[in-house]
Amino acid sequence: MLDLYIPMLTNIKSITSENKVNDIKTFEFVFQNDDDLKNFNYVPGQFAELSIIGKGECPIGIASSPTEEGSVKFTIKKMGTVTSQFHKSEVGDVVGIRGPLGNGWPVEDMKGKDIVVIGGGFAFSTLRSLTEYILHKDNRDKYGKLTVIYGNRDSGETLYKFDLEKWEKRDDIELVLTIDREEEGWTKKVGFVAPVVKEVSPSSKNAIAVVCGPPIMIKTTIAVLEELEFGDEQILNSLEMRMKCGVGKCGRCNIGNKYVCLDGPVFSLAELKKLPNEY
Amino acid sequence: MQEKIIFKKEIPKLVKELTKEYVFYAPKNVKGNIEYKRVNNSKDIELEFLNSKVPPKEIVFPRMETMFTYTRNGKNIEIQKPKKVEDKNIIFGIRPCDAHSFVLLEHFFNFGEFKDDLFLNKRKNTILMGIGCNTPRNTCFCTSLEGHPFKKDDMDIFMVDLDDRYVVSPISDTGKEIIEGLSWLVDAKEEDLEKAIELSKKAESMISTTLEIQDSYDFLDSQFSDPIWKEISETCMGCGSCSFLCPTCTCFDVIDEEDQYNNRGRRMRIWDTCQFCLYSLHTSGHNPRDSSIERCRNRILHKFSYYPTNYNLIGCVGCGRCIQLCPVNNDLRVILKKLNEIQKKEEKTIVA
Amino acid sequence: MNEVITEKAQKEDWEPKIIAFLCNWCSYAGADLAGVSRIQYPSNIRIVRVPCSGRLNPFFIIRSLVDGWDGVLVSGCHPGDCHYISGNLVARRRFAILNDLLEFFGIEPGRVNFMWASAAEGERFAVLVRKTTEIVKKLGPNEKFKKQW
Amino acid sequence: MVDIKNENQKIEEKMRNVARDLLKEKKVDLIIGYSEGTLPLASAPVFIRDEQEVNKLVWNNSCYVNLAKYLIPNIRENINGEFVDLKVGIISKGCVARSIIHLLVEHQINKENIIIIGINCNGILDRRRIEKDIGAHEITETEVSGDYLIVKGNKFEKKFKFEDYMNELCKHCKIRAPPISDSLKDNIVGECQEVDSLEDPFEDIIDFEKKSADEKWAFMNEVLKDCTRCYACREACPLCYCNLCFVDQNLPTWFGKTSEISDILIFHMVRGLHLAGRCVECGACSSVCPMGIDLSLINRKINQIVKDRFDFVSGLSLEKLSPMMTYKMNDKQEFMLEEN
Repeated sequence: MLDLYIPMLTNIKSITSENKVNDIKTFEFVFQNDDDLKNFNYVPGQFAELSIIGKGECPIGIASSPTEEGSVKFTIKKMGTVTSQFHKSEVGDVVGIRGPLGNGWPVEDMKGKDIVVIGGGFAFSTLRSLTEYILHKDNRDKYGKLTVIYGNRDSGETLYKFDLEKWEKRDDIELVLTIDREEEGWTKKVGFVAPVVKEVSPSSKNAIAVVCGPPIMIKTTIAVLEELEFGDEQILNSLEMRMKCGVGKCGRCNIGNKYVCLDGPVFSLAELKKLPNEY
Repeated sequence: MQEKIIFKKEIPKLVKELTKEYVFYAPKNVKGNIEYKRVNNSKDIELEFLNSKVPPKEIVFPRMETMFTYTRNGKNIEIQKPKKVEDKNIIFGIRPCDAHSFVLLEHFFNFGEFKDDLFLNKRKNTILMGIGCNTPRNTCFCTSLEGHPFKKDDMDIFMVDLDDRYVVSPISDTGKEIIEGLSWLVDAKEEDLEKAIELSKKAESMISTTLEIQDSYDFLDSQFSDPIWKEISETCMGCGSCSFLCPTCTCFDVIDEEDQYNNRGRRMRIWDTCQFCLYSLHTSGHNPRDSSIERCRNRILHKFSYYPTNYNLIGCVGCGRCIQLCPVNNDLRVILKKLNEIQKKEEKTIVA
Repeated sequence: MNEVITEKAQKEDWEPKIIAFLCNWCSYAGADLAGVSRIQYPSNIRIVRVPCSGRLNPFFIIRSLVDGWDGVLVSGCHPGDCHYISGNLVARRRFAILNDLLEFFGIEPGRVNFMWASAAEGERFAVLVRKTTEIVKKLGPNEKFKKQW
Repeated sequence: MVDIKNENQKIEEKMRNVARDLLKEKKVDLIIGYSEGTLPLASAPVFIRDEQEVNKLVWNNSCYVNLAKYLIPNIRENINGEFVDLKVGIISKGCVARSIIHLLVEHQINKENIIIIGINCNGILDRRRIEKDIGAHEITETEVSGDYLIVKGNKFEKKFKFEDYMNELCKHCKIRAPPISDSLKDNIVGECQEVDSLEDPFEDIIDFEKKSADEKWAFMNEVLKDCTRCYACREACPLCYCNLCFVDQNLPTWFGKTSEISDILIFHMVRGLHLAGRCVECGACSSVCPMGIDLSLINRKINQIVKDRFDFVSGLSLEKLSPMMTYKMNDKQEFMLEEN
């Protein structure tokens, strides 16, 4: 594979601003080459190396679901060199993609189980992918009950408002939205994610909890889930790490002997407990 | 195949013949440092040397390497893949430890689903024509790591220095082919071979450092938060000398360079090291390996614990470069001895 | 690529490209005055307006050379006239060291030029730009930092 | 003839006594010094917390690391759950003390926490040059005899004159013990010296500057082209304490990180630029370079510029500001373009 480090070229099809502060945008890419699109077979939870050619590369989780054909979506927060450049780019600009990389959510193993999706803030992108995937008409009956708990600082920070509205209308998903502080016009839950999870108290029987969010949220939520008798194997987590190559060669994303880009980014709590605490 | 003899005075002839087909790399004295450089004239070759300062990994994994170039035309971008390198290389005079490092590198870059062809192509086209170490250094400890100053398995052609001549033994098939091509070589006599064996034994006895590393990696893993790491890393300054010049270190950084005046650019990889704080710094400001304690630990564990677990190989060849080059004399042998002591203590308590 | 440029240099009509960092309060106004008063000066300079010559990080100058500019011109208020009181005085020390160091590394003297020009000195500005252009033209293209592409 | 072996022994003994007393009297929690290296011509910095261990301290002519590097960030330790700044005694030759003084000028370290244990340095050997001169042999033993260094190895023995094989910067050094001043009196124990003014003719630099621009460029290319960009020079320099070095900055990316010669030259040029008025000529950067690149020329040049233009020598007094922190109305400006 001489193309290991060569990005596939895409064009930006649309840019959606996701929050009030305007530092999170969702980009939709279409491949310039049809073969590339055919080869880009991914599962929710995988990531890709996006590059603004000439500026650099960064790993971003895929926000679209494989069931949404024709394009891929990424939600990018303005943080460093490359992501800032993304926020400067316009529709039609050329962007390189390498991927899909990483293991992704174990959608096959999750079949027949109840799914509890717990997300906080900006980390919801791959969870959106997962939810969308499960909700697709081909897949919905393969999974049990779907609960989505999504917390944010305030209503302005809530991502994917369009999708959330769509999901809310369906009866095969329990959608719980929460914000940290009370706000005028907000009719849904108020409070941090962990207490809300406790309130909703999803059953741990034949269920899998998927948790993504800021470290403190993960820590508190996992404590709650353990209270609800979720086993270590039943809690899934997606990690972030600094990456360059995305294919396990550049060396920097290792936690112990595991590379986040190859063996991750999705780890079960049981796996994480075996790894040294260096993430 | 029969061992051959090549006299030192015949080296120019050898170089002349091999440079016809191959790019000939040989140890060269560059301002007092021995480095493996491209050589066309046999006069440039430095045959009297202990080991090179820059490991020969530089030939197959250069300090900087273009991953692709591109040209920009308005908003459009066209990517040009790097040309497949067809040059055939010979590394003359490579030492057994460095030859073994090639095995490790190849294993690493070839591991798993993703194969790094930038490296593998170069490796495939590289022939190792090594020389046994008659006089290993004090800092050498290859015998503790399944190596030997006369280990020939990792090379294509192996030579033993007998003062005025070399005993040449072809090892791999390509090596045999090359030796067959050099029809003017004379067969080695029995006494030469005997002398070579004698030298090998002598060299082995000269290696003074013996470390017990073989089975300690499981143990190392469990010592993740031992205070020993603080002790080891206290004086480390966080420069990259040890890993930049390590024959088995493979980490790289990826950078983009744009020549905006000519509408072109390139993406390249350059050597990087886990000893830099920037290496694992997240954009958010969080750094999983924030201090020299974690960084030193990562280096040691990567070589002696993660490598064995992942690939069944120890990620060190015992060349001793990091020992010689560390500015604060943070001696790897001492570190390993300290770790060994802890292990022994632990075993004792378990037995007791 | 190199050949093309050397050829270009040999041609009589090669014109250097010079980047000029002008301070907002004096030199930029001086350049403006030169323009308004229709004083001719070579069109080789491309002006970058900076708030003060003290804003000039030496990186700007070195980076300009790396990027292939044939000459660099830095201009600020006369000592004592700085809008921010001491910006140009601090900058002067920096420039002094940079100037000496560049020379020490073998960058031809005259590649990087420093000058003072006030808002009222349109004539002086034009003269010094002319002078800079001449110096740089004599030096030829800046190729020392050229990379091997 | 100077008997260097004897000198070293005296220095060592004094140093140990002072260090022992300091630890015994609990004036310091930690002594940073040099210990015997595991290789010939090497020394290892060591942190000593117990007076029993004081005999680990050694002094020889390979103590090239500038220990002031370890003072930043402040050495802290978790004592009963609380992080406390440690009181540090630091074995200081002239240049280490000078870097400490300069770090104090730049408010990087806390004067109360530092005790300078002065020693009278007698020069550091340029180990990389000795290694290069010996070539394809391994040094197994070194011995000092008179003002010669005798290097022994497998079947060879070579004598090096001390003066000739000293670090380039040590050859010009005149401040061998910590410079004393009133404001620093309480912080120095052991050797120290009065430094009033410093005359340095900078003959080597003047010599070099006779070359033409292209010759200089070619020379610099030749000197620096082996650089692997491991940044050991930066990490060993006590005054390179930036959290994010300019080469690592990426918003914007200033300079390339490749090992192309122009990028290498720029790195060393800007490193020099950043040391203007700060470099104390300790030579640590050259000594730690794995490739044996001699950076002393650049450092000397910087110091010459600063001395000529601003009449300043760094690291001598706490009161005088470094030239890049201040300005004068009548600074020389002969390099400025003028109309005539």
